[in-house]
Amino acid sequence: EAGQARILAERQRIDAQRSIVVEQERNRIARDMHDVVAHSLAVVIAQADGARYARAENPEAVDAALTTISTIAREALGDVRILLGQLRHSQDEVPQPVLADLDRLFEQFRASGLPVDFEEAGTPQPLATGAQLAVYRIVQEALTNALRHGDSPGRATVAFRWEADELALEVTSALEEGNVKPATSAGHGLAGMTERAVLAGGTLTAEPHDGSFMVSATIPAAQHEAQQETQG
Amino acid sequence: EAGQARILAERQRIDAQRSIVVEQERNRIARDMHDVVAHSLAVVIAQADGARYARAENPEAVDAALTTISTIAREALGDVRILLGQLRHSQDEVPQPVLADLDRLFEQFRASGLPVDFEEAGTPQPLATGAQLAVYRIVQEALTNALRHGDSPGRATVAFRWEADELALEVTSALEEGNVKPATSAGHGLAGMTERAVLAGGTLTAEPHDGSFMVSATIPAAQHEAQQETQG
Amino acid sequence: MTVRIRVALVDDQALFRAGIRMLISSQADLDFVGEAGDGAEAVAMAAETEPDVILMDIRMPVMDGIEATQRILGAAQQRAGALPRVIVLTTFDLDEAAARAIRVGASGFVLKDADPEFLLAAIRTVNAGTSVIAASATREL
Ligand SMILES: Nc1ncnc2c1ncn2[C@@H]1O[C@H](COP(=O)(O)OP(=O)(O)OP(=O)(O)O)[C@@H](O)[C@H]1O
Ligand SMILES: Nc1ncnc2c1ncn2[C@@H]1O[C@H](COP(=O)(O)OP(=O)(O)OP(=O)(O)O)[C@@H](O)[C@H]1O
Ligand SMILES: [K+]
Ligand SMILES: [Mg+2]
Ligand SMILES: [Mg+2]
Ligand SMILES: [Mg+2]
Repeated sequence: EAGQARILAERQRIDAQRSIVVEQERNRIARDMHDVVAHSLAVVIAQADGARYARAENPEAVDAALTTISTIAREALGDVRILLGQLRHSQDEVPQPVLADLDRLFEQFRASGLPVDFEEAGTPQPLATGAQLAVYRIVQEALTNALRHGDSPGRATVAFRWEADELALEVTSALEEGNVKPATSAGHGLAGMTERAVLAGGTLTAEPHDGSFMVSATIPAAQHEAQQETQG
Repeated sequence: EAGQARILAERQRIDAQRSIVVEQERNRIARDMHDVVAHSLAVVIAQADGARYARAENPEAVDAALTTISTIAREALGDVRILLGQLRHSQDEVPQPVLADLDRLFEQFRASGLPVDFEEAGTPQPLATGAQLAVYRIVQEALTNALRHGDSPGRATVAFRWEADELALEVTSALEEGNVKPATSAGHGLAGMTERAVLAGGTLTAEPHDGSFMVSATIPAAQHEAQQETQG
Repeated sequence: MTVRIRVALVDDQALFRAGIRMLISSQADLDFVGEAGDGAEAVAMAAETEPDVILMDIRMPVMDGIEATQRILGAAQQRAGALPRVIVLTTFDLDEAAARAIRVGASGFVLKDADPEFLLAAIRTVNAGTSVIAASATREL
């Protein structure tokens, strides 16, 4: 009976996790699609209407608008194709990122103009695959936010501190000058990071701190989980 | 032990089922998104490029093209809004195009520079709403492909042949001169058309044929489906 | 029409701004007086050009349109100058974001793909009076 209850609880936990991941993934695609398609269509509409109204006074504007329209529409068609590819290829088939993929992630951000420093202290512990995915996504979103909302050109530090039974991670980035207290409620990113940390059995906070923005999370190590299971 | 094994098996079955449902749902949204957006953007591009070249000779055509562009882009944005709403919330039912909407579709293509002939033979049978949607989307994508990849200025023929228990439809368009054997693997369009036909219980082929590109599909009539259900 | 309405536009897409600028400039009774690419730029632009009506995007980098609206109206109040009317432009976020915009003092909101005549009418309407333009009006048109 106790065994069954444990299996059921475990199953519910996995189900909850999966449906949140699916939901987040759909929201992400919806956001990307929105950004690509809605923005492009809004530009197309504004340019077409604008050129039509301006035509009498400024016939030359028409040519430029028509060129802009077909360029934007072509780019959007290309972007949509990429997004649809992502929608179609099931996430399950795609290997999920693990800790070893972080280096490549840092390189991507550096190439996008955000210098990233990585610091590591303590003795690395094994992390479950789900926990590794959580770490990867949290770091990814924190750096994305640093790039989008932080000082530019800024600098971000990713610090791992390995404890006996968990990984404590911090992502720190410079705030924009003058913007000492950014609002932190607008988007989906912070909520998603927090959910990931909690689902992995850990914690997360994200807030401005001494002129920096700091995301701090703890993620339990595999050993810790195994111990819990033995106890249960 | 046997009980545990049963629970595990049941859990795996539910997991498998869920991932199939999620997968199908994403494919559906991907197909709809592709058909709405790719079609609209293709028309926008054709109109913008066409108007730019025609401008010197026929300045009045520009006004019509600009109006068409903003109308098409507005409709697409409206459709995208609905689709993204479905991605975000579970699907609310929205009116989907039916056979009666084909005339308007043909008009749009004619206005974008693709003359479309429509031929119909036999006695029309009732088609289920899902089947009508499949027919509409298949014709839409086939004509979009004809506009984008076919001869220009080309000509396309949409032919419906009503049989006792199904609709046989063909969309034929001229190949670009010299391009007798176009590659047919690049995009999402043919895959989506085929899926739609198969999901409606029918078949679809798409290939070059005697200097033309031909999409042929069969879609079962409602009566036929009803009979099958009675038998089953 | 002797007094022309001074209109400014805030949106992070330059090509969108260019389209709307053409539309506004084509109208005899409207003057296009300024534009900005994010909320922070908008605050500076509004202080400098003091437009009658500001068309304001919501989602922008650096500072979003809600906060910019709040700051612009606050600054105008402090100067004891005329309060600009703010019309929020949205693509999708009719419900939540638009409601927040109204709460901080925007005069209304209009979908980015609204008919141009509707947008022009909205500018004239908010400039003339106190009426707030609702989303339902946008939908009905
Ligand atoms: N590194 C950072 N520096 C400054 N401000 C930040 C940083 N990270 C987050 N913020 C603030 O917190 C807000 C919420 O972040 P969140 O990631 O939830 O949303 P977002 O990035 O705006 O949108 P998205 O849903 O695309 O992630 C941001 O809009 C920003 O104001
Ligand atoms: N009517 C046609 N005339 C000539 N070639 C065609 C025609 N229809 C399809 N093709 C060829 O088949 C290919 C695949 O078509 P498909 O619709 O799958 O993709 P696509 O149109 O390239 O991209 P999209 O994903 O936007 O539809 C095309 O790239 C083209 O080479
Ligand atoms: K003017
Ligand atoms: Mg974010
Ligand atoms: Mg295609
Ligand atoms: Mg924006």
